Amino acid sequence: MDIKNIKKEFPIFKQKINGKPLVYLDSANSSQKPKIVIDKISNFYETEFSNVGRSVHTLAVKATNRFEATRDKVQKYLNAKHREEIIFTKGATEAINLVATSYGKKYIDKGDEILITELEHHSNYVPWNFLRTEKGAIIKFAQVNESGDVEIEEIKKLITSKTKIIAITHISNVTGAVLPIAKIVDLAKEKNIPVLIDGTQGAPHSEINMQEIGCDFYAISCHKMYGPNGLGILYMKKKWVDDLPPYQGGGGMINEVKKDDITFADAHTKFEAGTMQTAEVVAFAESLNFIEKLGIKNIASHENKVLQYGLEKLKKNNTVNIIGDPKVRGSVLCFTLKDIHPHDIATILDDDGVAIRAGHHCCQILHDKLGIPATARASIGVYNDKEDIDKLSDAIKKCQKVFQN
Amino acid sequence: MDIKNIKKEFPIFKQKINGKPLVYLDSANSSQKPKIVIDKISNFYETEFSNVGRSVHTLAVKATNRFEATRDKVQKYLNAKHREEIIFTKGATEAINLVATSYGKKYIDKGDEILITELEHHSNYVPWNFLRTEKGAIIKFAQVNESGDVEIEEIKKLITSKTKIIAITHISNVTGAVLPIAKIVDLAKEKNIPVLIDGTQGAPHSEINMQEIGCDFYAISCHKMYGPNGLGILYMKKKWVDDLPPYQGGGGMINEVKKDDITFADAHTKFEAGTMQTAEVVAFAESLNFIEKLGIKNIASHENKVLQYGLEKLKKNNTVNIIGDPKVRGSVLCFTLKDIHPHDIATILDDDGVAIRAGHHCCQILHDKLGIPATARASIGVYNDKEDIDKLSDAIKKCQKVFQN
Amino acid sequence: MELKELYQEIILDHGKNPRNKGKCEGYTNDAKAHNPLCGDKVHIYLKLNKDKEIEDLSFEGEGCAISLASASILTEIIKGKDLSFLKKINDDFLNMIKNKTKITINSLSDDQITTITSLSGVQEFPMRVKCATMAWHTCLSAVNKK
Amino acid sequence: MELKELYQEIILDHGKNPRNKGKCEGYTNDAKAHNPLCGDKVHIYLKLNKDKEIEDLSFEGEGCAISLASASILTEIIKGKDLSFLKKINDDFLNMIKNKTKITINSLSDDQITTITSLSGVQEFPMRVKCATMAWHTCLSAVNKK
Ligand SMILES: Cc1ncc(COP(=O)(O)O)c(C=O)c1O
Ligand SMILES: Cc1ncc(COP(=O)(O)O)c(C=O)c1O
Repeated sequence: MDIKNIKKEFPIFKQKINGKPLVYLDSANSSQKPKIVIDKISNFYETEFSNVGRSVHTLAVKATNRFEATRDKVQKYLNAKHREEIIFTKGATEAINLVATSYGKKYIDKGDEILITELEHHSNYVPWNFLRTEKGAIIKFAQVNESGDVEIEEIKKLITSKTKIIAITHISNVTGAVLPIAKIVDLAKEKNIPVLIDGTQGAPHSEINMQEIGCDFYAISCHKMYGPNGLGILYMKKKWVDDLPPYQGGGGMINEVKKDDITFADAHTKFEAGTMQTAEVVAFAESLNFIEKLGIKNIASHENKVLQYGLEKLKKNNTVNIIGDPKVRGSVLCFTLKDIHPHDIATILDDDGVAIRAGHHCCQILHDKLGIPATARASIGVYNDKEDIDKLSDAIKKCQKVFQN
Repeated sequence: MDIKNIKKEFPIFKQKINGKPLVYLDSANSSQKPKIVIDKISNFYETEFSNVGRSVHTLAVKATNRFEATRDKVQKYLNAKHREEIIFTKGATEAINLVATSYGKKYIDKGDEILITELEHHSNYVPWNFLRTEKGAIIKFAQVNESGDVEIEEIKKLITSKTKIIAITHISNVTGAVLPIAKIVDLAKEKNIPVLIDGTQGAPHSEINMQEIGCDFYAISCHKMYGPNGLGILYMKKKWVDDLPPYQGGGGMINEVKKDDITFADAHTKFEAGTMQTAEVVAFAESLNFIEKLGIKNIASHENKVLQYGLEKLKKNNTVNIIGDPKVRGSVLCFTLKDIHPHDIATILDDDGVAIRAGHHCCQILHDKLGIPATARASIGVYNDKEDIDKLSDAIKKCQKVFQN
Repeated sequence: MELKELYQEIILDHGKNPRNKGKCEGYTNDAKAHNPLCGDKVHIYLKLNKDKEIEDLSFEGEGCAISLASASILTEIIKGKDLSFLKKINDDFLNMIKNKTKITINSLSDDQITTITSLSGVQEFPMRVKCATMAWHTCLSAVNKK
Repeated sequence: MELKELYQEIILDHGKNPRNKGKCEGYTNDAKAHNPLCGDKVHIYLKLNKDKEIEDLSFEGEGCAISLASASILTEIIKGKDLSFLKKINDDFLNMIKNKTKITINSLSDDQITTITSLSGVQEFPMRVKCATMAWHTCLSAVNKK
């Protein structure tokens, strides 16, 4: 497997969009899936499917082993200390809701402060908002600066003795800013404040090592990592796994159930209620295989080349306004065009097979700050190349032509 | 398509288990998937995949249309009045947690009563338990009688002016009892008490019509309905959709997000936070197609024939003790054998390719009542036939032989 | 899907130079809406007189060419008309977008019909339908509010 | 997977007629455990003397043949032995189940080794491993509790 020919591994690129080859620049929204991942799902359903962890028959044993093997694989991939630190969820959104609910129940009261940033996706703000409306907690926003970064000093300034948790994104899905998360964790540790990282945009594009980052919680969307939909991962430090109350109640997460009392299971099991996404978890092992075969560093450097080429190219077009100029930029490129609304851009680009996203990208706070209701976003995945950028650039020109009429 | 040859539609039956053909009698745990459902998942990922509801490019439009078309299909299948009444969840467990949390927040306080039954799966008890420990609500258990039924009189007796919700299973996953849910709903309506039905075991095996049942909430596990894993459905009456607060917070479920306030989306959207299980939802339309082609009534009558044959056959073996003798029995047959523990039964049956489940089936309260820690369960799906029952019966005899040594 | 059908000259013109923009004086009814998925906003102001005629109207809004053009065209067409006309044209318009039917109201000039019909290209772009219809829905809410 | 390996005569015998069942008199340490997935339960009672010897022991439990046999065999083997022996045999046993190694302790008779080894068939039945090991883990917890 070679990044140069990697489009071949993704069946979707056989599609024509409006008669043109697909230029998929919407990976920050969700990535396409390589054939091995898709095949694993069908293969699993066709030959090994059964519910996991409950029955003792052969299919159940196979399914359970594969399911738990993915947990081991994720543990290694993230360099987590314990397999119990890996919790499977519906997505990053559920992962963050889980922490907000379970940690919030036990540790957040009236007047306590939750520190987030203006860059946060709604998924890392709305769950905390529930603690504000229900418990009277306070949400503080670290400000984003001109270049689209959040400086560590800004975080430092806002920490008080009431700060009960810091919840920040690893990489902004709008400005592309890569936050200094390891440093923020160090700072928080001094004050004994746990840190949740929304790693949704970080995990697919950079090496992530829980021992180096040192955070307490790290949320991942598998569907943005070349994995199946409907699956996420919450890394939770063992001390919290042991300490926090369960989230959802149901089968599999209990220890003993009596009419007057219920005790809960240990480890990750406590947080995994009901039938899990067996096939998705099993197939996600193949997504990690795919990433490992290419090497996440190679993926990152390839994506960065494409991204830098894109920045240069678009900067040459002086009606293009690029959003943010962060110190380190992840695989995201948001822009606006003079006098053309992002929705119109997206529709016209699509006519040339170029798939981007337009809107506020679930970041209304940030868009309010930027003073624009919407932006157009091209986001890069391993399958993108400079040719894709050329097509993007041409389609943008066409866009301007349509509107000059 | 013909029920007689229906095993052919399920690729899993090409497998040999310990060299023998698979006799899958664990459908109450999770059903196997027909080829059209499996193929739809891969086909969708290969040709149409994109995140739904967010982007405006061609793939996103296709995916969104297919996703929402499934909602329409489910609405029709359940005979729900409005498409907004169909909420996609991770499973029945999440569906019930959603109701317990959202309804509980607004309507359940200290001393209020939640009425469930001794038949309930942990998924329909543990979520309510949170309201007990956190808010001081009271959980009352309607008793199961000798035959494994819960009588409507028993429910009636327990209703008080403090009863805030009735949450009951449609069909017991242990005794197989089909509860008189429509009558219970009528009774509850007189007192203005909303009713949640755990339809996990009901939906795959019987015609379900929301107008006839008249309940406020109905929870479904798609993976037990020949559908993909990781997907469930919550039917919620429109009045509650409009009235109840959201459950999880995140992208897609908001109306407007400001630093000091958040307002939420209308309809089902309010309850669907974050990226949904696109491929699974899309493929579930094929599960419904599959069911509709055969006809749910034909499925039910076929399953019932197999079930009755099984009951007769096992009753002839006088060391077999069949659990429950309900008035109407769903597709579940729990049993114990004299002096042989259910786990040993399951392991020995598996040696002959017969897959059953052993344990408490997430019903500890019921097993406490029965005075046995575990039972063996054979559960029937559309693909089972009398031959499967014969093999089950033979394998049980082998079991007894092993233990007579 | 024909891009040209969607971005017709009339639409681009209305998008760039929307008519009746702002907050009209002495409005009696108003309503606003926004599309949470994309951030588009519209706020409709109506000045109704005793005879239930739309004496004046205007809109404020942010959004794509389609949504601005749609609001602009709406205000142009219904200015001076009465509420029963508004309801009819609204039905007609939504029907056109949804079911590809033609505009049936006789009291419109050919020019006006061409103008409204320019928005029908949106049929082929399902994700953009809301852009075209939001102003129309909102106008009805404004009327019904009182 | 050979069923006969799992359900050897020794196991069936211990399963049907478990040794040392009940609550032994004057126990000094105890611990219980249960497997939430299947409902199996075990409660181990130990009577330790001053010299850290297991003067007496017993167990109560509900479960499959494997789990009862495992508890029964455990109590038979360690009765009268001291804690250092218990730890060694425990390690040996868990190692055998997990890594298919042999029992290495010399102080056991051939008969005793055959008896313990009868449980090794469980290796091939991963869902049953917990049945075989629960009593052993619980016995260690009982010791460590004091
Ligand atoms: C930064 C960020 N956080 C959180 C999310 C939510 O992830 P999901 O929708 O998979 O739950 C997203 C993606 O939509 C994101 O980009
Ligand atoms: C009666 C009953 N209720 C609830 C559930 C939980 O469903 P799920 O695990 O799909 O969330 C099950 C299945 O395990 C069940 O049988």
